Amino acid sequence: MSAMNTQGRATRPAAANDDATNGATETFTGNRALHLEEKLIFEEDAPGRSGVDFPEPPAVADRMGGLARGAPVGLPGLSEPQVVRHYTRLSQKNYAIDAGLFPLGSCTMKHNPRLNERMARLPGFADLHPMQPEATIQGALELMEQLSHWILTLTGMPAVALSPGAGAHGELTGMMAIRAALEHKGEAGKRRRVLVPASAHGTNPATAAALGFTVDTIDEDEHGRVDLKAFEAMLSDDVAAIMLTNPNTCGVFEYDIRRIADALHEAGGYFYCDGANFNAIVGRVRPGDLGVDAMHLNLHKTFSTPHGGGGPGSGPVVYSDALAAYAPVPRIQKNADGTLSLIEQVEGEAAQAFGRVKGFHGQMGMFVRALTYMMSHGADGLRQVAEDAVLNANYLKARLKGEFSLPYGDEGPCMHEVLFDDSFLKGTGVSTLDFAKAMIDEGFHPMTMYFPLVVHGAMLIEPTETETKGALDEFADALLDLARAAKAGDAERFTQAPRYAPRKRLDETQAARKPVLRWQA
Amino acid sequence: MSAMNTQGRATRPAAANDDATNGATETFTGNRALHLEEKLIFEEDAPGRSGVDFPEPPAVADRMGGLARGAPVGLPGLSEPQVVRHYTRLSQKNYAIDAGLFPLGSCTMKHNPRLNERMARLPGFADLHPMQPEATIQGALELMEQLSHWILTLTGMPAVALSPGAGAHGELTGMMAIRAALEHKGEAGKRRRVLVPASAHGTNPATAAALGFTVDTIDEDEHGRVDLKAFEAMLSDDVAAIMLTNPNTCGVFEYDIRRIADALHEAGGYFYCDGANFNAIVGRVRPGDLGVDAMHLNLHKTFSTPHGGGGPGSGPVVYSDALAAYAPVPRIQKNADGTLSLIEQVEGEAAQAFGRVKGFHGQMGMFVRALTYMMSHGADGLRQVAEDAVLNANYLKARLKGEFSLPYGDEGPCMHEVLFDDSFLKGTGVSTLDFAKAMIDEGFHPMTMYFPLVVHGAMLIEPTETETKGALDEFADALLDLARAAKAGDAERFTQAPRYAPRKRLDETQAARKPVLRWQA
Amino acid sequence: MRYLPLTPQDREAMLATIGAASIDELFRDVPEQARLDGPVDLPHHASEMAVERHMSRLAMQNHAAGEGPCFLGAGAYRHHVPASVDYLIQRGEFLTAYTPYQPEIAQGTLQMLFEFQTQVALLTGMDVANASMYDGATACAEAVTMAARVTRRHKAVLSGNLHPHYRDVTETLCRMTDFPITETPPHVAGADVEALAAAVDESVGCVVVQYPDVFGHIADLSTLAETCHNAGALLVVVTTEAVALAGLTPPGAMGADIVAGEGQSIGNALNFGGPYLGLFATRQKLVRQMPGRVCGETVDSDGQRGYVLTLSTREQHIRREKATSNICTNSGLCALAFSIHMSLLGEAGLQRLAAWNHAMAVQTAERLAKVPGVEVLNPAFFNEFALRLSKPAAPVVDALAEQGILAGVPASRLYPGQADLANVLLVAATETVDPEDIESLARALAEELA
Amino acid sequence: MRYLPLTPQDREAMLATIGAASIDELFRDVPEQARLDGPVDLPHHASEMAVERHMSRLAMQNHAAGEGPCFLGAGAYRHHVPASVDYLIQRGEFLTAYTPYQPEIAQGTLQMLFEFQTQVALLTGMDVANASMYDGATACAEAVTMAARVTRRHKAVLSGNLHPHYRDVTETLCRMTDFPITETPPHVAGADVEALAAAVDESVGCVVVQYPDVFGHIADLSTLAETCHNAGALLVVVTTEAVALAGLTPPGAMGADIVAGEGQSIGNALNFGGPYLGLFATRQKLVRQMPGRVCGETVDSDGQRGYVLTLSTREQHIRREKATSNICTNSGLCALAFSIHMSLLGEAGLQRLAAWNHAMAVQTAERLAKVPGVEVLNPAFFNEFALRLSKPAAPVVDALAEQGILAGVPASRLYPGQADLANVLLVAATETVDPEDIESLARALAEELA
Ligand SMILES: Cc1ncc(COP(=O)(O)O)c(C=O)c1O
Ligand SMILES: Cc1ncc(COP(=O)(O)O)c(C=O)c1O
Repeated sequence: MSAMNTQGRATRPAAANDDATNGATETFTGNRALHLEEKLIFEEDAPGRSGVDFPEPPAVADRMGGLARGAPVGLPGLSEPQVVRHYTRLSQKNYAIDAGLFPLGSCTMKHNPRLNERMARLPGFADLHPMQPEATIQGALELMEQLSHWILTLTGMPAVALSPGAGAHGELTGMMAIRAALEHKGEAGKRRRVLVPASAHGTNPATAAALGFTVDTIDEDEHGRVDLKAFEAMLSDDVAAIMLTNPNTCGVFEYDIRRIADALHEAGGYFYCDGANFNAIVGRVRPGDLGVDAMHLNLHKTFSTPHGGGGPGSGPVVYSDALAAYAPVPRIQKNADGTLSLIEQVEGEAAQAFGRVKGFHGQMGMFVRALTYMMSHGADGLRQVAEDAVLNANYLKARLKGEFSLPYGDEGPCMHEVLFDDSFLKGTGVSTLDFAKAMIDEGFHPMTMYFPLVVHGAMLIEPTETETKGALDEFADALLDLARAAKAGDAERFTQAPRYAPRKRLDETQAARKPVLRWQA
Repeated sequence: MSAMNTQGRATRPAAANDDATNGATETFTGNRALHLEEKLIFEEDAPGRSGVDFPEPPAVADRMGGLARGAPVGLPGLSEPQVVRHYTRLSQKNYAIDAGLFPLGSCTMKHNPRLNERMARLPGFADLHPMQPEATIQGALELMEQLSHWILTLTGMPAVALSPGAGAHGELTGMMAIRAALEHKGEAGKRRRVLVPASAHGTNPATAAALGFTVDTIDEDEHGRVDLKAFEAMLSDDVAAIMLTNPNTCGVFEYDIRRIADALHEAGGYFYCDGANFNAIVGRVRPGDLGVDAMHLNLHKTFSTPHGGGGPGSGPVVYSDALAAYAPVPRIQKNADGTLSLIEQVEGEAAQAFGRVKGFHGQMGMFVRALTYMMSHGADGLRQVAEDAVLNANYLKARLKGEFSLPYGDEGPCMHEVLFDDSFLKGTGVSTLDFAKAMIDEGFHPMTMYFPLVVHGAMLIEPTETETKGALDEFADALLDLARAAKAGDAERFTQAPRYAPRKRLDETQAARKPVLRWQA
Repeated sequence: MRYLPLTPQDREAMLATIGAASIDELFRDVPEQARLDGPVDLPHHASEMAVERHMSRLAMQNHAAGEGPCFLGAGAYRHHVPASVDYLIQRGEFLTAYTPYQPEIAQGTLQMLFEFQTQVALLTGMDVANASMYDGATACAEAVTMAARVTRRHKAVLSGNLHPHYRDVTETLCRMTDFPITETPPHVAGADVEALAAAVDESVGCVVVQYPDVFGHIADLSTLAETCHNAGALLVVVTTEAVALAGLTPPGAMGADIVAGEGQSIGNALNFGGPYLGLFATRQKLVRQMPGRVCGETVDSDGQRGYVLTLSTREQHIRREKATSNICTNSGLCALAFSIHMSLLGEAGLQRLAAWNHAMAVQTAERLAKVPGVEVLNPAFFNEFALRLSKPAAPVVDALAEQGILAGVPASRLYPGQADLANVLLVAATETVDPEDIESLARALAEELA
Repeated sequence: MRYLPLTPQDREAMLATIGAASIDELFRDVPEQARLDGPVDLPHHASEMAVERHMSRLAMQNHAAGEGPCFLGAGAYRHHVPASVDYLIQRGEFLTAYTPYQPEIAQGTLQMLFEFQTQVALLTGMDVANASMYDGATACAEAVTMAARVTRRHKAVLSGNLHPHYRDVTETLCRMTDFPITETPPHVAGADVEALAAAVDESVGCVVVQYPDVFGHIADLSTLAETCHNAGALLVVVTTEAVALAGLTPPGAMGADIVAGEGQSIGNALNFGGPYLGLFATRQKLVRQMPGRVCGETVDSDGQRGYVLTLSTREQHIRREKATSNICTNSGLCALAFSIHMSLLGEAGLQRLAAWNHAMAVQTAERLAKVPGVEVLNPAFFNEFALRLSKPAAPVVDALAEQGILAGVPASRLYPGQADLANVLLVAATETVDPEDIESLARALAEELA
């Protein structure tokens, strides 16, 4: 036992030395060269130590009215060098786009340009308080105006609300507008059903439910698309909306989309489009031409703002004329003198119906990054983005389909992602999960697993347009090798995977059964 | 063979798949989860591709007089995502202070604060041209003035030249001043010998030789210090200078330093002090009180400017009154009106003797970082730096000396670093090199090996003040375990090391025998 | 185009492998009338230098808060963030990772979240916290719907001193779900604890109170908590300034059931209002009703400690329409910045940060109280307080902005049309304020009010 | 103190383990009269915020080159550096590593150096390059001493059109080592190739010529090279603007034996003159006389390709007084920045960068030639040229600086006291210059010269 472990907490397993790869060789420290173990920050405490210096604060008479904190917060004391090392080591346990292929279907893990980061850190953006007087924020408002213009032009829609915090929040904001419109028409009580394909992302039904709608599932046809017949049969005057993803999460374009929209509108419903996959069509297809009433964009997918290990994102929503009045505040207004104003309160009926969905004015930091990205690509480059994203996915499909199984056959092209199921693994003793973990050993982030729910053991692969042909070939070669190995009966390569990662397979069941959600002294 | 390898170059060894740790398990790609193989950038070429966009340049009539480049340069074409990934992956193959203990003796691998980096990037410093008019650079000159003041106060010396590019360059600059002074006295022809202890860093004799001096080696005594008797015996009127490191590279303070200085001055020589180890005494001892005539500081050691994988550094030289006139240009002058001027030409005799050692005005970027560091610590903090550096080294000495061998016994304290030799490994079949490589597996950067040359199989350990007691304990525990393992006969743990690094032991002999110093298509 | 690695030759070769004659063929499922045959009407691609120029020009049209004295608060606070925070969050392994769905190669993000959750729980005085929400306002709205799930009562009572943006966001969501809301009127003279207590009855699912409130008032919430609990309601405490919780008795110690807060002020820049960091903490026993992601401890197959996302049966990707919330992407990187800043501060640093904030606010209040035409309204406060001026606050603020002084947030910006608040100015002072700033503000204010 | 992790308790415990009563005891070898008993007379430690304020104030007293039109060159060039360069070089694994002495855990730095050496060799048209020197000026001085080692002749002939800083640095070193130097006079009307050729005889070890030279002149060096080689001398070609070598016939193609240059202008900021990047390239057969570190390819014990520092028997740490140079620390991180920028540019980008530079310089020259009182002196140039003004250049430059225009470098700054150069102004134009900048300069110059 190393000294490092002598102060081990109850949470630290006793067998810290069993760490070595393949169990073959151990090290004393549990480290393996550049793979460095790291304790919890709370286990590095020395009271009184701090990584931030302050002079003695000026003495003042306490005006906290007896509410000054009595007990310590309980934070550990560390110096700056320790903190930098702690987070450096933690970061080294992560996979990232910067390091390699991250083909997580539906998540669009494309290259995040560093120019975006630099621009977002200009003091004129980063050091701007949201409640500064209007005269001091004209550049910020102008940026929001320009971003709106790019979004509206790309989507072919008449109105946009920038404020939602991410995609799911955009869904909420879009569906709120639909609800507000129904209220305005006096139909809110009647139209309680929202139709959602079975392949939809979980946020779609969750959003509809959060607004009190009933969720009705539409089945998909034998091509992974909405079954038009089934859909039409579900329409009636209690339908508020459909929430349809396009391209959908099976990676194909809903070619009946216009007919769906028409039938829905005919029936008095609204068309919410989940725009998470807009990256497949940006610059080539405008949702405004497809009959969409509301759609969110994930700036952190299509427009390259970083995912950051789980956010922050940004989910602007575009609206059709039918819904534009129900967009939330704030909005931007161009004044007669050329200056811009931030409208934080809307007058009239629409304002009654709908207010604010987020504090302040939205994810400004993400707006700067997204506009930087848009301008860098331009109209021509964004079109190329869609084309290359689709080309890369179809290329992988072509390379892999010999060994992998396409749940809906190979009739037409996919869009930006390709969906396989696990039937090619039948009888091998290897599951989709096992297969994913073996990919980790090969140096790849696994694809999206078990989503969408409509196929068994789904593997959804989205390479994005920022991967080279060489990288795709290496990936395809490795995946074909794995598929052959599984079929050849080398199940151990999968069930024992990952072997080389910072941790072997983690026990999710134990985590959920008796949740330990925080460190305890 | 993976597809990645099919375009392998002659330089790529055939056995790319023999990569797996312990030979136990292989992956198809040669990657091992987060350990990702990376080709040479030249092997990723696609003609025409670029990671930098330019619009079409304006058409002009070529004025290059027939010298326009005829042939391509030969660079590979990559997109930005590839370049970011390439360097990210390369970086992941490096050990660094940010990640762990880096106890490279004499190199002072201390924490590099990020505040330094931020300050150096302020546009008022980073985007300043060295030949701008004086009125536009007053802040920069003021910063150099302030840095000079800190340096002079900390060293107790009357003059400083900021311009040298690193420590060795500072040595050159200091020794040039000595030569210039000798010339001025008419003694340059006579005084050709420079005395250098055997333990000195290689730059010391190399510097003296570069200036045409003869290098005479002074032996060390049984404590790792200059043998005073031997030294005195070497003094005569042909001695130009001594170059003495203090604290020296055996990690001890030259307690006879005043007597050495006096005897030397008596004999008409100058005292050059190698200040690479100033971090051990900063704030507690002023070289000006020790009889020093010239000394360089390594801002990249004592004052935390980053080593950057081999530079850039910065090596200001301080001078005694005897040498101050021989400092190189540029210098800074305070004008009557309070403004500052850059003096790039010095009048008179001294100017004749000595000019410029570097283009422009020195390593401004490092000056900003070093002053940021100095001000952050202040007089009190810098003193604490020296104390903690010495304390940490002595603590390691105390923890390790039971199993390791101290070449000069255990009579007194060491300073900021502790020196062991390899006698504790005698008969184990384990060399200092093997031992170092086994440390790599344990997650540490090895200490300095085989330097200084005065002890056999030297191991010079410098923890620096920015390590915690916990980190030192973990390090000591691991080293004790290794020492015991070596003595217990587990030679394989050493001779096969490193096992877990991105590469197994590299063949330096082959590299030197038939040098391949660049990629060839 | 610098971000696109495929060459024309690559594209050709790939189409050949696919067996498609052209790219257009791959888009054949798009209805013909919706296929654009050329680029849309927007500028074409631009070099990095050109984009940088454009953005810099826009940025320069703003007055950055750090260019002069800044006393703005009202839910967003200007604190000093150590340089290492921004360096570390930009490491590609954090910045360009996704939600940690593959825990074996996401231990960095996961351990960080586990530490973050612990820090939030400690700061708020609660048992557990989630891995973040979008911002304080949305966290507040989620707290109200969570309280409804827990108590099975839909009615919420909102304090009139709750930040109006938080109130609006919560009301919007509640209105959409037909949850009734009761609101007390804004009370600028002090915390409105009594009014809230008076509104509690057996139909109420939760009471939402801000601490410190939007006017900077602070009050002991223990009695209110008791009242709530006696009536079977939950107490939701909202905080818009996380640093305040370092200096004040935490909500958890006063009986809060849910704390929803804004974490921007630790580790995060002002960013004109976003991205920010929703904090969400609650009691252990309510954890399965909590919205959002949560990281938990477990072991790997070698028995080594490790971390995973857990309790995901609450979440949309598993539970779909039965999820506790529709949230997916949250504020991961802002949480990282918060967590690093907290780690740097540590107990000692955080206490001093709090002490500095209070001290500067007290000095500001004392100095401004001496300005004719200024009345400080707060009996007690932490780093923010309300003034009543002798004139409407908004024009005064505009006038001072022209002199480069950001004097505060006029209450009229938050409560438009509310005549009794027209002269009220909200002033915040953090550790970034120095004596000269205070003096400049006091002088300029005196002149403007004269 | 934020950077110091030891606590008082740690220190006590450690002293106890050591067996020392106090810290002072550990300093007992210091002569008593040299022991300071308290801190020196300097300010005490300061918070990050305080230091940042101090530094920002100093920075603000400078006029950053990017704040207005900038036409400065003369050895330092303002180019646009892509954002990813600075991001990548700040990764701790690069920034906070040492010289790669342990190659198994330094493959990142080593592979980068191998690639850098290749890039430099390609750009200069030479066989091999080293891993960098301090800067162009010191690289030039090292080239001269290397030539002396190779030819065993100590005499060097320096071009009068060699950047005076380079000349001074070289002369200083040569004077100190008693190497004789011959110098041709500065020749502002064109390259001084003939004068140099005339100075070559059998006593000469090397000729040093700059290309483009300090006045921006370019000339074919092939004949000069032949003259040198016929006399047994080496031709050392110096370049202060690496971008120029992308647009021009490289020195290696014209017979250069050593190329010593400044690499700042690719990947590195102006930084008020440092740190910069000394480039050093030579012929394969001279490699063992080359100064500085070199990285070479090898294999590991599994046969995998890898990289190590090699040929270290040339270096001080092995050869001590017999080393080819005393250099140790070089410009590693600047080399990384250079290498990343080169990788981003690639062949196509670099060609375009060069084309832009030449185009903007031509446009600038054409426009300025129309200004009364301005004469363009260069028959040929790349991105920098010399003007003769109707007035002394230095006061003109000062006057324009007051209007925010950095017009160029007056030759008098480099050749003080040289009357015939007093009216000469060196003007550089890179891709960062735009038509408005040119117009501003032309107008202001016209006014000033009127
Ligand atoms: C199809 C789809 N819809 C919605 C979302 C939710 O977006 P966000 O995570 O930005 O809230 C996602 C995210 O994964 C998605 O893939
Ligand atoms: C004792 C000593 N002197 C001189 C030097 C040379 O300094 P630099 O590498 O800065 O040139 C070093 C560097 O390792 C050293 O340790």
